[in-house]
Amino acid sequence: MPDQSTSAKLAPGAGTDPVDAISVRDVTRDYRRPRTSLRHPSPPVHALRGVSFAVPQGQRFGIVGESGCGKSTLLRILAGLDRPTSGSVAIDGRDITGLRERQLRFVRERLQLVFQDPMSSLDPRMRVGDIVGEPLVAQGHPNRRERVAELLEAVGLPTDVADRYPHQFSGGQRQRISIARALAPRPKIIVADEPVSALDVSVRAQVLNLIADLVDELSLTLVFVSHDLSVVRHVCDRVAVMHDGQIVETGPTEQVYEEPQHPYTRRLIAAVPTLGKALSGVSAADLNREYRP
Amino acid sequence: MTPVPDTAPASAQDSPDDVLAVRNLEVAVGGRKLVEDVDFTIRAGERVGLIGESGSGKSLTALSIMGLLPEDLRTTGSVRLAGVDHDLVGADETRMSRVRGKEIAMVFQEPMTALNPTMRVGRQIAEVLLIHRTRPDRASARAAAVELLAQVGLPDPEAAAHAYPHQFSGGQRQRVVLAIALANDPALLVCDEPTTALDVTVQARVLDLIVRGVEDRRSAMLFITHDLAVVATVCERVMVMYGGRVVESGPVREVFTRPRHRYTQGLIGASDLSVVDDRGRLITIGGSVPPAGHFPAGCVFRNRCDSASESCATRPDWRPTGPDSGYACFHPVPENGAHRTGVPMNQEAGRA
Amino acid sequence: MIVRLMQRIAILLASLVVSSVMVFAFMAVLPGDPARVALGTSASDTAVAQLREEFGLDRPLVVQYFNWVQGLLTFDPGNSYISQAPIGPQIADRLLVTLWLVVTGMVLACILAIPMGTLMAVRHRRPSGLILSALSQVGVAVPAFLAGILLITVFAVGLGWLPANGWTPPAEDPVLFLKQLVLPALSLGMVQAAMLTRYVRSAVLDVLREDYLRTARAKGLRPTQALLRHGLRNAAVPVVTVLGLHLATLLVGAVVIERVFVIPGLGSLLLDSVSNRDLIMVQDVVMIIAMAVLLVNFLVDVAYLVIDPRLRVGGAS
Amino acid sequence: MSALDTETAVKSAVPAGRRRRRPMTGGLLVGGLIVSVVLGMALLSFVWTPHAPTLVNPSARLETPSLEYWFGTDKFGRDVFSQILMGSRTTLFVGFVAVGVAALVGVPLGIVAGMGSRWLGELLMRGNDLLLAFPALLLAIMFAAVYGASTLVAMVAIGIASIPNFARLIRGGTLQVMKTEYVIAARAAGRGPFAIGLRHVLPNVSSLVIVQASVGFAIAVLAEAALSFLGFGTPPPTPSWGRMLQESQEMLSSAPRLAVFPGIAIAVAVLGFNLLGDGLRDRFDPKLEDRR
Repeated sequence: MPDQSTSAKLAPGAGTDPVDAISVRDVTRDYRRPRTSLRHPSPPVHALRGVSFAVPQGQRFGIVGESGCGKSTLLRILAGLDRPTSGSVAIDGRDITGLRERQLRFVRERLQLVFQDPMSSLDPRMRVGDIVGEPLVAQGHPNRRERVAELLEAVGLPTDVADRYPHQFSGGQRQRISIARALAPRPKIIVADEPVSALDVSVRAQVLNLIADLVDELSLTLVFVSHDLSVVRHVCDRVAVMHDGQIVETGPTEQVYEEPQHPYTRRLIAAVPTLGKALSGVSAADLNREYRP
Repeated sequence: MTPVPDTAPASAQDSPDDVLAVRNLEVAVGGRKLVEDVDFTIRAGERVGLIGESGSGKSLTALSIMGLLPEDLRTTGSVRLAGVDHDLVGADETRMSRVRGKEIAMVFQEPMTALNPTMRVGRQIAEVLLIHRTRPDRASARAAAVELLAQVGLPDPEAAAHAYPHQFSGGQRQRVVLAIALANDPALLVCDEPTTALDVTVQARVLDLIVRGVEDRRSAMLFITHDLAVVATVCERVMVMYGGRVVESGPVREVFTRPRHRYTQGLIGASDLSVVDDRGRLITIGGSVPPAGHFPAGCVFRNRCDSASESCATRPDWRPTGPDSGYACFHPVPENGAHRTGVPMNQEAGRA
Repeated sequence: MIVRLMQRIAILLASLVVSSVMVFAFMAVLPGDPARVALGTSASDTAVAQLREEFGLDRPLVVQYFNWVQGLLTFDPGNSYISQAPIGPQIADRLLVTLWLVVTGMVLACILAIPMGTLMAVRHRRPSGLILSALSQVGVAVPAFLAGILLITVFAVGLGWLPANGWTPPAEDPVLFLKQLVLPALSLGMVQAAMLTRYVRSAVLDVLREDYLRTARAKGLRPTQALLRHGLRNAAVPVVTVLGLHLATLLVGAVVIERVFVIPGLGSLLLDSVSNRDLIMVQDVVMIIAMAVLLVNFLVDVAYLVIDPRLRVGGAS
Repeated sequence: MSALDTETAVKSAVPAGRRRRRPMTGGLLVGGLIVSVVLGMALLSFVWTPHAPTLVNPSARLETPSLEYWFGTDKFGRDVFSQILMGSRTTLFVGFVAVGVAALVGVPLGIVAGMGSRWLGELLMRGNDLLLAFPALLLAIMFAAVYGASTLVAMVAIGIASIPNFARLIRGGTLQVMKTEYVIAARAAGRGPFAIGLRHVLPNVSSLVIVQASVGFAIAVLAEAALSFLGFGTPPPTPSWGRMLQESQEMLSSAPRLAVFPGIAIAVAVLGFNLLGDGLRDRFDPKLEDRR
């Protein structure tokens, strides 16, 4: 298996950086399935199988993979919303794996999430101001109103939207609200789960620009999960390709795209249709054929 | 629902090659127009893309051609299909049912729910052959179903025919839906975002199967998607829809390299993530897509368009630039200025 | 499939055990001594003590519970405190009467409700559908005993076509049996049909919105054909659930209907036992009804396995 | 575009600000009207009835409807209209308490079962299903056998028997809410389960609670009528629609109208609550629609 070669590269830290923002060491996560046979228990589903990587402070780290590759599970574990079956995860050098909910408070302050679905990520019964301010309430922040106004402005929304309800906004605007909420507790790490997949093409670029600007201005560390390779290529410095619960390849974005090493990565990149490829005569049959350099 | 008499000049249509002729198609709900003035022709074996964002009316167009719109939506205009002696708009269910599945077939977006969960896959395919009596009996229909499953590349088609939909993945289910659609060698295959719900590698496979399927049968295809790259890969000709209207159409290469409508130009710019300005920012279109039925009067794009002027408050006429191409814009992208926004194809192609 | 079936059986058994404990415990905590209650306040202490011993009421509760369960399992639940007559045969006779009522009512309800509900769903936007829908709303609002009273007023008192009450076993006089069955079964069935119609309507409406029904039409099936071939089996799942749940309502409805039509069924037995303070009988009848409901729920679960292939192959999808 | 997207397209054709408010349907209007009338009758009975409802008047037995006795009198000479007015009070009272008991227990139960671990949820729901084996009438008869018949016993029994309806529905709603990303966001923001239950789950299932309360009211009215009819509900002399029906039964051949008035009262009240419930269900967010 080619992941042996990559896992060596993946070994986190090596002590050179001060502290990695995120460090994941040999994480596995198994799920039990309901029994279907009387004699044997069902084999567990291995959602993650020995995943290791590290994200230094300030990096834009992309995770690419198709549905069922384990990226959602990984993300939940990073955010302290799920526990690995084995292995460890450290945020800013602090191990979060055996911690109780109360002890996870520093994660809740330092790491925030942005979600895919602009419809389901905002509570329809809450006003925008309360949504954006929710992390502040949870952390007992004073001066909530000013902070909310500041945040709305930062994501390019007029401050008077605080009194409105989510259904009054378009998908792109909702995603801005979602980003404002994530920034509320002044996190140092943003984990974005397919943040532009549900958006119209004409709006997608706006949101991508906004994310890039904020990451720059606030010197955030970004973990960007997507199935869309071109989006990750635009956003990220470094990328990890996930397949079947494992990271099959990782490296600087351009390098992975220009010279993919793992056969899966090659197939993935070959399968992505682009305007340029199409106009130079690449057909559907070509996309389906495995990439051969 | 009364079919509007065909007003377009007869010379512009009805050439023997035409498989589908859509004229003045309009879809409305409660007096609000969701699709307006859609006019196009598809010739035998031709693959035409219909591209648009949410609320553009692209799916409504497809469903109105199939006659499958919800009851509260009203369709007017004319949709003629070669070999069918009546207009599809306003045709009753009995007449439409003879056309659907035989002359026109459709592949839907959501493969997970498109198949009956309580019926074996083989029977669902055989059914479409038996309804239209293209196979004489159950046994031969069943054999044909297995053959179709083999054609869409399902391993062990015999076993697949005997399985239920939930035993398949999304991509496999979409192949079953495709098998159903292709079963009677339709003259026209309508695909409504057939790969949007699928993973990239699976998408490549399904797209390949769709193209091969229609090529083998010399079927024409209307392919609806929001993905410019997919349409460019699969289709020969493309129509760009926005706000319920076709704003530009033409051969794929022409439209994507030398767009004339400002919306097309913006869309190509915004979807190309390899082009950034000197500050590293992507090209964007301002504002957001209005909800269906709430686009501005006049030019539907004028509230987001940098070039908009007062004249845009009236509706721009269609300006033909060729037999199948044209645009509707008062301030088109100048023909020689297109290189700034068109796709830098050499660069991009080289990379892939 | 087998695992699912075993799970269901285990749940059924557990439910039976828990519910029997509940019924027993409830009856055991009641204020006062059942023997005293049965004999009346004027009875002598020795008579009470004798009765207590006879029925094992002096033994520990756990022993009493197991004796009771054993009685139920061996179909020999002992004798009534009051009449001293054996309980088993009484319950069996009465149960048969009630089953006639309930099953006839249910069959009537299904015959009426399934086509009506489907029609209502298909025509839900047209006047005919709306009228049917309004009618069913009214039907739901009429309690079964009121329907019974109305039927008696019209067909027995007014027109004199059918007897107002009474019960004759079918073996004795089949014609009279049927005549006497019509009105009570109709009052149960009609009300049930009204409720069921609404569930069938909503289940069919849900199915009509499903993508696969659109696929079926895209294949060239007319809307009615598509519904019949692809819709009904899928709509059956929620309807079967409701059928199961409503059997409990129907059993209880029968209690009231038996009172209206003076029918010697399980309901009458229960009501009589309550007024006679024959608590052991009450306990047994309640348990029989609860068992019947649990058993039906179990059968509903099994019916799912037959209807829905997704449940048969565990874990997949 | 799936059917759902088409629907969204159609829905989004409605102006954005009004998207949530749909026009009043006929059912909702009629239901609301009937419920208000029943409520009005009950309130009225506190201050005014044409006659003392329990007054036995041997000189005015079985009077036909007249200006004096709008609905006539029963075999004891009591005024039927006054009894119907008073009966609405009993009916509403029983409904309120029964639905209150059911909601107070069922809603938290449903939320806990939906938010807790799968194991806990399954266990609670199994216990819940067990309650289904004891319908309201059976419970009430059991209670009455032990404690004697009373309004309280009827209310509590109906309430307990209605718990499963609430719990099941609310659990379904809760499971849906818990799957949404805004709940995950709240967890990531450091919100505890209690805050999530209170701030996110409860508001989002509240429409379900209201709908079920309305439907539960109808069930309670029916059950109370049946119990009183059997003599296990409100004991005499407090007027009750169900008992009025029972008393009318022996007079069916001579005075069928005695059955007609309470019968209509019951049916109309139940119809009102059902229409209200269904109307509200259609009006509220269709995403959390009742999944029976």
